[in-house]
Amino acid sequence: MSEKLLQVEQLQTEFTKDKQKIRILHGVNFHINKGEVIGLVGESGCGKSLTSLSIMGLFKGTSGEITGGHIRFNGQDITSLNVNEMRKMRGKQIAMIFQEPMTSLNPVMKIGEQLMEPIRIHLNLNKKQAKEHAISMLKKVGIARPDEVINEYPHQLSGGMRQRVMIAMAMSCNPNLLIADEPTTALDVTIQAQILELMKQLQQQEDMSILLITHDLGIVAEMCDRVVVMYAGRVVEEANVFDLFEEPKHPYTRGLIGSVPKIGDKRDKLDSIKGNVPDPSDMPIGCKFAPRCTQVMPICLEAEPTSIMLENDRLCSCWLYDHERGEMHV
Amino acid sequence: MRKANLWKMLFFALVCSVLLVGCSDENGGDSEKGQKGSDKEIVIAVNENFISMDPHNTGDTNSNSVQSAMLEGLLGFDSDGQITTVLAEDYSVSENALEYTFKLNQGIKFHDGEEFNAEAVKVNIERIMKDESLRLNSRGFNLITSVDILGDYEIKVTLKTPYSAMLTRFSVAKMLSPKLIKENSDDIPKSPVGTGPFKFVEWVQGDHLTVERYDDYWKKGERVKKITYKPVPENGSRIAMLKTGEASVIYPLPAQNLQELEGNKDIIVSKIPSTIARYVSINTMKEPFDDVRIRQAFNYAVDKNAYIKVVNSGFGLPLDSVIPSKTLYYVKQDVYEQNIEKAKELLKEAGFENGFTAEIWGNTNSDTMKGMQFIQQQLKEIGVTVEIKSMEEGTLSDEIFGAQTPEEAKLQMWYVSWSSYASDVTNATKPLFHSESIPPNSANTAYYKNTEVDSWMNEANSTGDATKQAELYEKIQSTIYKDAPWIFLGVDELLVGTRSDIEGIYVDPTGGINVSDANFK
Amino acid sequence: MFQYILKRIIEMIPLLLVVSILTFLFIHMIPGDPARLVAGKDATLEDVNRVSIELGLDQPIWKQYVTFMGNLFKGDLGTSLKTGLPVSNMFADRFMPSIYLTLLSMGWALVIGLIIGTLSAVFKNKWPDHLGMVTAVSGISLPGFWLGLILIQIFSVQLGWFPTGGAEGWKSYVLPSITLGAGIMSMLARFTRSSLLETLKADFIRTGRAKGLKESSVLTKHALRNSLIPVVTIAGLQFGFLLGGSVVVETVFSFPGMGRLLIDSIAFRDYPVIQSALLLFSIEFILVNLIVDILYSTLNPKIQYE
Amino acid sequence: MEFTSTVTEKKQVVPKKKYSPVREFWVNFKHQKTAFFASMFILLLIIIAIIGPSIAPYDPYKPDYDATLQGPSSEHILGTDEYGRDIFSRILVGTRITLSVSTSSVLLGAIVGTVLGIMSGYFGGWLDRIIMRSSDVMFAFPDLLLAIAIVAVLGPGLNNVIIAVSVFSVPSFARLVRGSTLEAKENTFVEAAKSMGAPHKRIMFKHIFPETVSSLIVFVTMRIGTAIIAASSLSFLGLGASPETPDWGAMLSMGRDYLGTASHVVMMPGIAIFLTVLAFNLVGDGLRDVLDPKTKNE
Repeated sequence: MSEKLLQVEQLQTEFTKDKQKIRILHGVNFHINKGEVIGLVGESGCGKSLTSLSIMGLFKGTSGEITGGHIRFNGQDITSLNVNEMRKMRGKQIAMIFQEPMTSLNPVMKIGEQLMEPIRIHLNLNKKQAKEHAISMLKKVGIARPDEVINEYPHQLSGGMRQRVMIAMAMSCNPNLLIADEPTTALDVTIQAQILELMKQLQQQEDMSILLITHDLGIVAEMCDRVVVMYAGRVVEEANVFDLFEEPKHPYTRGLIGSVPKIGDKRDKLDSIKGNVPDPSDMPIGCKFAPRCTQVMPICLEAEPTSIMLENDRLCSCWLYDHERGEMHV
Repeated sequence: MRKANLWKMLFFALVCSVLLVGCSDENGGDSEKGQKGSDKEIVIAVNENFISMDPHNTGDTNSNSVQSAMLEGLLGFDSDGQITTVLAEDYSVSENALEYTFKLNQGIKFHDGEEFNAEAVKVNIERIMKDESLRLNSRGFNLITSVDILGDYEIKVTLKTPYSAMLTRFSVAKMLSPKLIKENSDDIPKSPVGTGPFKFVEWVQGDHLTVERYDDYWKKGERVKKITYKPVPENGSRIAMLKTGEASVIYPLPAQNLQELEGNKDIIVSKIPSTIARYVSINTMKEPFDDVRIRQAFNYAVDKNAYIKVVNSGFGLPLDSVIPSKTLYYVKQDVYEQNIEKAKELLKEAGFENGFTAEIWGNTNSDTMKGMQFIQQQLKEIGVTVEIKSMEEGTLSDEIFGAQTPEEAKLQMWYVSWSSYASDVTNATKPLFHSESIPPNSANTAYYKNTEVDSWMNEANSTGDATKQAELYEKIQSTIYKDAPWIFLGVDELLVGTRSDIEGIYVDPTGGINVSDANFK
Repeated sequence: MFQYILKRIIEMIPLLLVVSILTFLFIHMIPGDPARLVAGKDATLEDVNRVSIELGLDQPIWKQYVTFMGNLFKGDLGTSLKTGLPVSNMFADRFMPSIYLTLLSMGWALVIGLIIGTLSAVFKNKWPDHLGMVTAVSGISLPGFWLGLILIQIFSVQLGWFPTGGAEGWKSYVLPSITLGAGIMSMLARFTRSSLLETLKADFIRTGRAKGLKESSVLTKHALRNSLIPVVTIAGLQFGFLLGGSVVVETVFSFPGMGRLLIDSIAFRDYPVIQSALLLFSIEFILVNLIVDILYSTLNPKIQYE
Repeated sequence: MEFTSTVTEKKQVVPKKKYSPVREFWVNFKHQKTAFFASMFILLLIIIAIIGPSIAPYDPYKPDYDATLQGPSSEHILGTDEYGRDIFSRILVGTRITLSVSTSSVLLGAIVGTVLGIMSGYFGGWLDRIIMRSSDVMFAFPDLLLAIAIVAVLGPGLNNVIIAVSVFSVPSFARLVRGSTLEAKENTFVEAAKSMGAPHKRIMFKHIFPETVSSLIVFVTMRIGTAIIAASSLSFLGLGASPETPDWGAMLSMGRDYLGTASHVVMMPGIAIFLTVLAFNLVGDGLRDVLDPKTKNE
C-alpha cells in the first residue's frame, strides 16, 4: 500500500443555527494516497463540499466547526493546529479551486496581483521574482500571453481562462494536495475537457494528489483512481473507479450511476432516485437512505448500517451486505 | 500605477486642505490676556448680518449701529431717541418749515485727515440728493431745492414743501469724508470714512467687522482700543458667547434665555422700552371687519398681559395708543382691557353671535408664528375660528401688495410690527393710517380711510409749530384707537446683555448700539 | 481617462447654460418683489418703482438674463440688490471657509465612518458592532441644530475648549465640522458595514483565505476595496448636500459660509446673489460627480469610461 | 466522453413543514430581537396614531397661560409648552401627522427614484445622461429653495410638505439605484435573460430590481428619519402644517428657543423623534437581514 497523504477519520462537523447545533458530517472516513486522484461524489447537500472546507479549515464567517474526529496530513493532525499554522498550510501544502471561476477571483484586482499573493506569502519571493513565477505559472496552465494577462482584470477573461488562472494560483506553491470543488461545473463542455486534461497533466507532472469533488460521474470516470460516495454526511461506499462503475454495491451508488444516460441507451426515462435528501435537522432513524431506497428492508428503518469491507478493498455501508461482514469489521 | 497615483493625489489634497485650514488664521485666540484697560478689544454680537456700510443707503438697524461707531451726522439721537446736536453746534428751522440752518462745530477732522466744514456737508447732502442708486435715504432729501454755504461753518438747506420728519432725516444722514465721495465712492459700502470715535479696520463678510479707536476724535474721553462686531443669528449661540466672555455685549438678548443668566454676576441685563409696536392690522374695508364693533370685539378678546407673557416672554408693554410711548407726541389711550363678555356682546350686536371664520397672515419667523397662535387661541374664546397662514416674507409681500385696489385685496388680518425713529412721528402714522398709503402705495394694510385723520396728518406735516403738531397728533391717536383698525398688542422691550466689566455702551429705543464711550471698567 | 475628463468638462458647458436659464426662470418665478424688499416696509409705491428701475427689474426677464450672462462672461457676477456690493466681493470671504468646512466634515466622516463600518462588519453581532451601530443610528437620528446647540453648551460654555462660532483659526472649525459630519459619518458607517458584509460572503474572499492570506489582508486588500463602490456613491451624494445644505450648521455656529448667504439672499430675493451662488453650487456639484465617477472606475475596473 | 449529463440537481433542503412565505418571514424576523422590539415600538406608534386623540389626557390645542413652560409633573407628565399646552397630549396627537408625512413622502420619492434609477442604469446612453444630469441639477438646487418654490406654487400645507420632501429624495434614490443597477447589469443572469430575449421591463424588475433591494431598504429606512427631520425644518420655516398643529418637528423647532431654560419643551419631541427614527433604522436593518436573498441562508 502506498503512503497516505491525507487521512480523514471520524470527521464530525457542525453548524450553529439559532443556538442549535446541527451536525452535517457524521463521522466521515476516507484517505488519500500520495499521487492519487480521489473523487468525492454525491448529491448536493450530502456534505462533500463541507468535507473539503473542513480539510482546509475555512470556517471563517460561518458558524461551522469541527466537533470530532481527526484530519491527518502527512501524519500530522491538522485539526489541532492554531489559526496561524493552519493559514501557513493553506495555499502551500493544500490548495483549493472552486466551482465558480467567475466570482472566485477578485473583480477589482489584476490577475497578476492575485496570483502573486500566495507566491509572496509562502515562497518568500520578492516582487520581481514573484512576478516571474506568476508568469511561468500562467504559461504552465496554458495561457497564451501571460505577460499581458497579469495586467488584466478577471472580467476581461473568459470562464475557461479564469479557471486556468485559479489552477495556476492553486498550483503556484507546489501543493501536495489539490482540492477541486466542482472545478468545471460552470464551464461549457469543450472547456471542461481542456481543464480536466490540464489538471490531469499537472497532477502527473508534479506528483500531486487531487481530491476532486463533483456530482458528475463522467468526470469521475475520466479522472479518478478511487471514488468516495457520500450521502447525508456519511461515506456510504468507497471503491476504485473500475469496480465502482462495473458493479456499484450501495443502492444509492446504483441510483447515481443509473441516472446517468449512456450513449446508445434507448430508455425513455432515467432511473433517477426518487425523493429528496433529508433535512439534516430531521433525519430518519435507521439508514438515512432508507426512505428513498428501492431495496429497503425492515432493519434499514431501525438501525444505521456500519461500514463493511468487501472484496478488492472496497467499503460499503448497507444492510444488504451484512452477511459478508466477517472479522474485518472496520 | 495610475490608480495608485490618483489615490495619493486625493490623499494629498485632503492633507493639504486640512493643513491650510490649520494654518489659515491663528490670531483670533485669547492672546490679549494681560493687557490693560482700554487697549483691549470689545466684541459685540448682534443677531443679523450687516448689509452695507454706506450710511446714505442703509435701512437695517445693525448696519446703522456699526456705522454710528465710525460716522456722525449733523444731528443725532440721545438715549431716549430724541434729536440732539452732534456735528452741528446749533440749528434752527424757519416758521414755514422750509429752511434749515446749521452752525457747525469747528476743528473736526475726518479719519483721512480731511477737514469737516460747510463744504463737506454740502458734498454729502448733494450726494444723497443726486445719486440715483441711493434708494433708501433719499426720502426728504429729494425735497431739497438748494444747499447754501453761509460761511466756513454755516450752511442752509431749503425745501420745496414742508416735511416734518426732516430733522430725523438729518440725524440719520451721517457725514462721509468728501474725499472718499469724490475719489473712491465704490469703497463707501465696504469701508466708510467719517468723523466718529472709531475708524474702520476690516470687514469679513458674514463673519465680523472691526473698528479701531480714532485717536484724534474731537470729543475727549477714554475709549477701548478695538471693537469687533459679529453677526450671530442663533439665539443660543449668542447667549453662549456672552457667558463664555467671547462677547462683551449681545443684542438682542433673547428673552427666553434670560433665566439662564439669573444669578450670574458677570452679566448685566438692561431693558429698554422700544419703538417697536406689535399689532394685527384688520382690513377695515372687508366684510365683516368693516363693522367697528367686530374690530373692537377682537380687541376686547385679547389679553395684552398674557400676550406679553406668552409671546414676548414677559418683556414688553401693552400698546396703549397707535404709537409706542417713546415716540414723539405720544398720548396714552384707554386700553381695551380683556373682557370676553363685552366682546361677545359686540359680536352679537354686529350679527355674529355664533362667531365666524377668519384668516390671519404673517411671515415665518418663529415669533410671528407664536403670536398668530396666540391670537388664534384668544379669538376662539369668543367663537371666532382663525386659520393661520404663514408665508415666506417675499411671498407675503406679493400677496399683500399685489392687490392693486382695495376690492382686490384678499388680506383679512396681518400679524406684523412697525418701528420708526422715536423722533419721527410722521413715519409712525402716515404710512399706516393715511388713505394715500393704502396698498400697493404703502403700508396701510388696515385699509383705514378717515378723511378727518387724513387732513390732520397733512396739517401736522406742513407746520414747524410743535404745539400745533402735538395737538393734532393727540386727536389722531384717540380717533384711530377708537376705530380699532388694529388689534393693539404690545410694545417690545429691548434686552441687552453686557458683561459687568464693560461701561459706556447703551442701546437706544430703535435698537441702535451706541459705543462712543465704550471702555473696560 | 484624460480624454474622458476633458469630455465631461466640455459637456458641462451646455449643461451649465441650461442650469443658468432654469435657475433664472425659477428664481424669478418665486413670488416676491426684491424692489419692495429693498425699499423697505415704509416705502411708498413711488419709492418701490424708483428702486425697481434703478435695479433694472423693470426690464423683461430675457433682457435681464442676457445682461447677467454678458457680465458673467466678462467675469462680473453683478451687484447685490440688497447690499449694493459686488457679488464676487460677498463670495470672497465665504467661499473658502465653506470649502474647508465641507472638506473637513467629509474627511473625518469618511475616515471614522469607514473604521466604524469595517469594525462592525468584522465583529458582526459582537459588541463592537452593537456599539458602532448604536453610534451610527444615533448620528442619523439627531437633528443637526440640536446636536450643534448641545455641543456648544458642553464644549464652549461648560468646558470652554472651542469658540462658539466664527471661522477664525482651526479651533472654530472643530464643532461645526463635527455637527455637519455626524450624520454623514453615520450613514457611511452603515453603508460600509452592509456593503462589507455582503462582500465578505463573496467567493473571492474564500479564495483569498484558501490562498493562506492573513485575515487582515483579506479584509483590506480584497473586501474593503470591493465594498467601497456603493460607499463612494453615498459619499458623493452627501458631498453635494454638504456644499449647499450646511445652512443649519452655519446658522448655529454663526459660520460665514455660502449656505447662509444663499438663504439670506433667497429671503431677500437678491437675484444676482442667488443666481451666482446656484451656478457656483452647480459647478461644484458637477465636479464632485465627475470625481465620484472617476473613483468609480478606479474602484471597479468593470466600469470603463471611454 | 461517455457521460454527458449529471445527477439531477434538486431542491437542496426540504423543511419539515411547508411554511407560507409570510409565516417563514415571521419566524425569521422574530429571531432579530432588536429589530423585533423596534417593530413592536413602531406598531405601538401606529396604534397611537390611530387612537391618540381619544386617549390624550388634555386638549392638545387648549392653552393655559398660567401654566406655561412647566417641567414634568404628576399633572403634566411631560410638562407644558410656551402656551401651557400639555406636551404629552400633543405628542400623542402628533404621532399620526409625523408618521404619515414622513412615510408617505419617502415612499413617493423611492418609487419615482427607483424607476428612474433603474431605467437610467439599464438603458444607459442618452436617457441615462438626461436623468443623471437632471438629478445633478436637482442636487445643485438647495432643498430649501426647492421647498419655497414648491410651496409658492402649490400653497402651504401638509400635502405639499410631502411633495417637497419626496422631491428631495428622488435624485438620491435614482443615483443609488442606478449604481446598483450598473453592477447588477454586469451579472451573468442579466446577460442571460437579455440574450434569451426577455422584455426590458421583465429584466429590469425581475432580475435587476431584486439586486437593488438590500441597499434600497437600508436607504428607505434612513430616509424616513431624514424625512422626519426635513419635514420639521419645513414646519419651522412655516412651510408645513399651521403652527398650532402638534407636529413633532414643529414642536422641536418652535421650542428650540427654550433649550437653555425649559429644555423639556425641546427634549420631549426630540426624544420622540429620536426613538422613532431609531426604531425605523433598526427595523430596516432587521428586514434587510431577513429579506435579502444574499443574507437569507446563513
